[in-house]
Amino acid sequence: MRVTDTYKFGSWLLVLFTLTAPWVLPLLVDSFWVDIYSEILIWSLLAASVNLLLGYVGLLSFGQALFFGFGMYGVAIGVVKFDLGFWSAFIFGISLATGMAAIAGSLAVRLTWHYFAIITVVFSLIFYFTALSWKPITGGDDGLPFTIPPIISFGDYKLTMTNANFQYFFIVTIVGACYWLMYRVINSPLGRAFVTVRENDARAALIGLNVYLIRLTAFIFAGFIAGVAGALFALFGRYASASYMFYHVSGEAVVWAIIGGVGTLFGPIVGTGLMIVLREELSSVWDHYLLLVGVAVILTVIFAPRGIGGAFKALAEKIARQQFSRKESGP
Amino acid sequence: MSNVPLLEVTNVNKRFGGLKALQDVNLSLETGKLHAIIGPNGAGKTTLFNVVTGTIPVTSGRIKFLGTDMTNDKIHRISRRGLARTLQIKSVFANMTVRENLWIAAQSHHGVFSPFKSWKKCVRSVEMADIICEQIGLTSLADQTASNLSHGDIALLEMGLALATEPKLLLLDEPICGMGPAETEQTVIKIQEISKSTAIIIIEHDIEVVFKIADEITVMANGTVLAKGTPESIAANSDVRNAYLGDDDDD
Amino acid sequence: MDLVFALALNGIVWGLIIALIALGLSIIFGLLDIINIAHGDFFMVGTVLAWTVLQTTGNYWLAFLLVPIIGFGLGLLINHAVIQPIKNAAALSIVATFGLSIILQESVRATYGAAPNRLVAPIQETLLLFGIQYEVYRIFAAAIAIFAICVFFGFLHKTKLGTWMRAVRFDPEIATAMGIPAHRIYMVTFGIGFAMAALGGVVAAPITTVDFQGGIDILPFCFMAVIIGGLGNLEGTVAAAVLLAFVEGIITSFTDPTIARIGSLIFMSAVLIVRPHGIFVGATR
Amino acid sequence: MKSRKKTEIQEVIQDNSRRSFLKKTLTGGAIASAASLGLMRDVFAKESGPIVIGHHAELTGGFSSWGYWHDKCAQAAVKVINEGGGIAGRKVVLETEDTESNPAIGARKLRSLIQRRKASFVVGSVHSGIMLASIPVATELKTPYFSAGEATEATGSKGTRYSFRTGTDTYALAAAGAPWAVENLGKNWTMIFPDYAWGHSHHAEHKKLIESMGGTVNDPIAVPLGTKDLVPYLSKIPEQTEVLFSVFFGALSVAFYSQSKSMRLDEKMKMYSVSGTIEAIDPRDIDGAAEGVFFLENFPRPLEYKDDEYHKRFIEMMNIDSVHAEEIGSDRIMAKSHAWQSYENFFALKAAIEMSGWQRDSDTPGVIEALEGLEMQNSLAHPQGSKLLRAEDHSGMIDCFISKVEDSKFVVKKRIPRDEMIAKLPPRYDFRKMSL
Repeated sequence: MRVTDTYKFGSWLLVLFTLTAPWVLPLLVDSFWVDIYSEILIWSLLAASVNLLLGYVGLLSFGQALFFGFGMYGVAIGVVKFDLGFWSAFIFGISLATGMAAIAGSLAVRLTWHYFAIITVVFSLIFYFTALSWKPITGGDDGLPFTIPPIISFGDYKLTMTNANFQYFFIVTIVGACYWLMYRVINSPLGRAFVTVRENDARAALIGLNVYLIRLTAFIFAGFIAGVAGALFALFGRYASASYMFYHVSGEAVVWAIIGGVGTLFGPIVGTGLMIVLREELSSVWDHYLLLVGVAVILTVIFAPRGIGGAFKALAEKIARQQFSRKESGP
Repeated sequence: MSNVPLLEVTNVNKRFGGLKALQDVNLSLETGKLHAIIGPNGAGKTTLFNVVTGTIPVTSGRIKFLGTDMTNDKIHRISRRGLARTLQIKSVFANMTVRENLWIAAQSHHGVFSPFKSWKKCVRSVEMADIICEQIGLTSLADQTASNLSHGDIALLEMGLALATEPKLLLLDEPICGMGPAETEQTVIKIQEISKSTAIIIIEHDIEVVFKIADEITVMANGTVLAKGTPESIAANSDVRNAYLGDDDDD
Repeated sequence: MDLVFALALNGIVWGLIIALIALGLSIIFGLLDIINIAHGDFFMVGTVLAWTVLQTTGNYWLAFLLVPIIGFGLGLLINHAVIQPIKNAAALSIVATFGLSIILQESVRATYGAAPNRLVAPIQETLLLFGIQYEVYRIFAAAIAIFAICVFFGFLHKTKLGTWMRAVRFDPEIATAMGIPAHRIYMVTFGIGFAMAALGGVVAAPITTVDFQGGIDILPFCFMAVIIGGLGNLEGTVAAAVLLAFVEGIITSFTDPTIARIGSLIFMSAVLIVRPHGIFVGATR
Repeated sequence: MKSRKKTEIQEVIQDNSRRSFLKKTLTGGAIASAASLGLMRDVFAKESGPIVIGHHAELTGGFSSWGYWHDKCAQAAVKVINEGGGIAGRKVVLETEDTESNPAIGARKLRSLIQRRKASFVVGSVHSGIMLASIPVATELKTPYFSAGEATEATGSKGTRYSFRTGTDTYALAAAGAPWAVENLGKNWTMIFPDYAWGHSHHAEHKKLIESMGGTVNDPIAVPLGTKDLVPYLSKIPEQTEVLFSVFFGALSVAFYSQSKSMRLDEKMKMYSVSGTIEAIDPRDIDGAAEGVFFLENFPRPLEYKDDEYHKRFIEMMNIDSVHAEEIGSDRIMAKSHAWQSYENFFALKAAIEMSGWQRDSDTPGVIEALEGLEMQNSLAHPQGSKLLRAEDHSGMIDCFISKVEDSKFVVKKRIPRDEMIAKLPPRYDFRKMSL
């Protein structure tokens, strides 16, 4: 099996699982896991937005929760204050997040590395404080619950996210579209330009790449993905709150991305899934399970800095190399 | 057209705090030649490259490339005008294959970064990458990751990166520094080949090589241009001999 | 008008305490190139240790001596277990210290508990200052902070170890080539960083209370000081901490404090973008 | 069933449910008849396994010092219920999930309780954000959700037919305390609170009331989040202030009391607050910082101010002393003004389930109808006192107490009976209009 085949196999397995989850999961474990899986898919988009920046252009953002929060508030405020319909609220949320990413990005990507990480935290803190104290609009720390408008309504017939299976496939479709989009972008000339900037920004400029513009594009794209995650999560939870904008949420997304493996497309799903399931299971066993989460994070950074995805990639490459050499030495 | 100098540096000064790295540098280079810049360490050769390619801004003065003023232009703009360079400390995109390295350099000059098309379908750049690969003699290593290459091959790849941008002028900063004799010879031949189609300015410490390949030599010392001329006239120039070459002669 | 003086003075006092904590953050960044998300929790551990010392010995003064020593030890331990192994991937330091922060908070919650406690200041008197009753302890706290900061700078400039630290900060490779044991310097630096945050905890505990989440809110403020002072610029950090608290103290008396807080965050972003090396240029770098 | 030895506890509870049943049938109406029919059905129905009730608590994170007690209360309630023969003869299984004091995780854990742990009813969070994030989820999963957070929205603009609260919200707290405080403490008020929702809604509700009573309310002082040093804010308090009303939480609350104390503010003005600011905190531990402060409470800490058998038994169950509400063998202070809800709500559910004859989840609408307007008598099931779960807005109407900290002990100065509360608190919403 070649590396790419191993990849393809893994990806197909993931896709197959995702498409059958609403029927398979209740059979195997419990229907609750369908919702958990939806949630994992949504959060994985936030981790994926971290991954886009860290894994592909080499910028560590500790403020992606800002765009998640904007996507979320866009939907909630759209529904509660402007009486928007489902799609308009959804699009409003995503546009708000993307717009914010464009503004924040145009300033933030002038900086790199530590400075970049810090300024993204600062940006998210600014809006976190704003959201907390701006109670009439955001509901402050109590948040903003809302009733979800129907997606399509023909007279009496209404299709809403209150239908569990429909909700699941809606989330899968949107998340799937995002991953497809990321896949396309990563394998496009633009995606190559991202990697080039990550590898060596000084050299990239010398061969004629506009490093600033490439970083900005990546930042806006990542903001868009985080915004979709936020908008979806608002629809999923029927709720928006400033607490989702705190830098701890960004930090968790970074942890998920790193544990899953940065620079791999599906790493974020693996990392997010693992950490959420781990928490879910541990929390009912031990009161102080957060200690284990902390230890797991540190151990990953020390022993597997490329994460599970990276380890998998290395393993696949090793197997491929062994088979290759065996083929060569064969008769 | 032929009257317009390739590169025209007028009264360029560069100061780092109190340190004067370049002082009133004036330089006019014609097309179609292999120029070399020599001079002792700290003469300002690399700084000159840096200001010309936009890596650092000048303190004062003007730089024209093919008649267009590009003083303090953005690095990538200068590169797109057709000015490519290699760095003294070799630098390529380590975690990409040789082919990908060359591809991105070619693509950056074809300008389009479609976010949806597969990069492998950008035929023009793919072909360009293959051509350059052939030209620098790395075809057999095309699918190797750059970080796995030998020092000499990395230097060649870096030159390839510069060439893939189809430059009108190529600046080489000590291209054979740190190479063994065999690699040096091979690289020098490559440089001579390239110089047939592209104008080159080379910074080099190896005087022997310089005198062998250069059409024209500029000597720098203490941030200024000391002399400029054919290898013969430079060899005969007494100022240069005193300031720089003199030591060599004493050996 | 009196109020403005009082708030300005209080700003300086509070700024000095923050400066002490932020200085620890700054040296860890300057030398080890590590963004220490857990620094607030180092402070929090300091407050908890102070409380513990007071509970077991009944002597608050002992805490001023013991806690920094324990903090130094903890710093060495953490450096050995967490920081050294990721030295080659300093990029991931933010993530590792994030994990460290979770561990510290949860260990304190598991041992000390979740309810906040008050530490009574060893000095109870107040004095009338510009129209408000001002705690004498705060002035004492500021004095301790000044003393600790002076001791630190004295150490940095007058001792061999301090000189080595400066050398390593300036250029680790040359320093190593000159025979300075860089590895040991890193260890000591991290220990000192923790000790300073812990001492900050002892000093501030009677003002801020003791709580396992007490570090969360102090962290952004320390970062502000470190950034506005210039990342890794120690003198700048101290100056920025005092200046920030001073200005915020005054602004608070005129305008909505949350807007003031947001304003200082925006100011900090501007500093990062325009002057990434801080507003005090050329001090030490 | 008959052969089982009846304990004293059992008698109390059965006595109580019988009494409320009687009251229901006597008050008449569709609900009552449905309930009695349900009861008949229950008599003839067979047991079908245990009833799962979920508890959605803050076991970790910022609210964990409260969450500990909510957990303990829920366990005690289930123990008592099961020892008394369960609910409608069925055993109760308690499933607990930790919200981590975080709305994102809280909402997920609520799904976990309902979908994974199969909880038919959930007794929920004291964290307002989690509560508000949970209500839409509970409503959609058609599961009654009792919350204990103080945000008015839960039984107001964001409430639904599925959300209930037996305790007080900011609206009720203002109505209970402000009139007495304006009369007895002073007419010139300044409010200081952290710049977030809890503080703002207390400010809004109190301001209305105080001004309507002819009091003056100075500009509020909103302290930005994450503030450690309160001196700049404390020094802004106007000189003429007679009553300083504060709403801080946890560590910041302790910081507030100590810093205002050290600035001698308590010598110039009366300090007034709500129980949430001193919940789970011992005035002795903060060395007199809370001395002289008036608190509006839901449940007095010392036994002596509600000295009855039920309160005494409750204190025994909680294993706390009868003066400071401190856990015996640890230094934990019971979050008494809020945690009782996690105990009593189980009994409210028991009564409603038994009244409606609930068998399976499809019968839940009957439980909701039974809960609406449920009368609960002072008993071991309801040690906090008699209360009414008002039909319109699903809010508990309870006795409140104003206590003053004297000698590090809570001394009740005034009891506001629930009937007075009902009179002062006209319902602002009617959830019964929503379909089930």
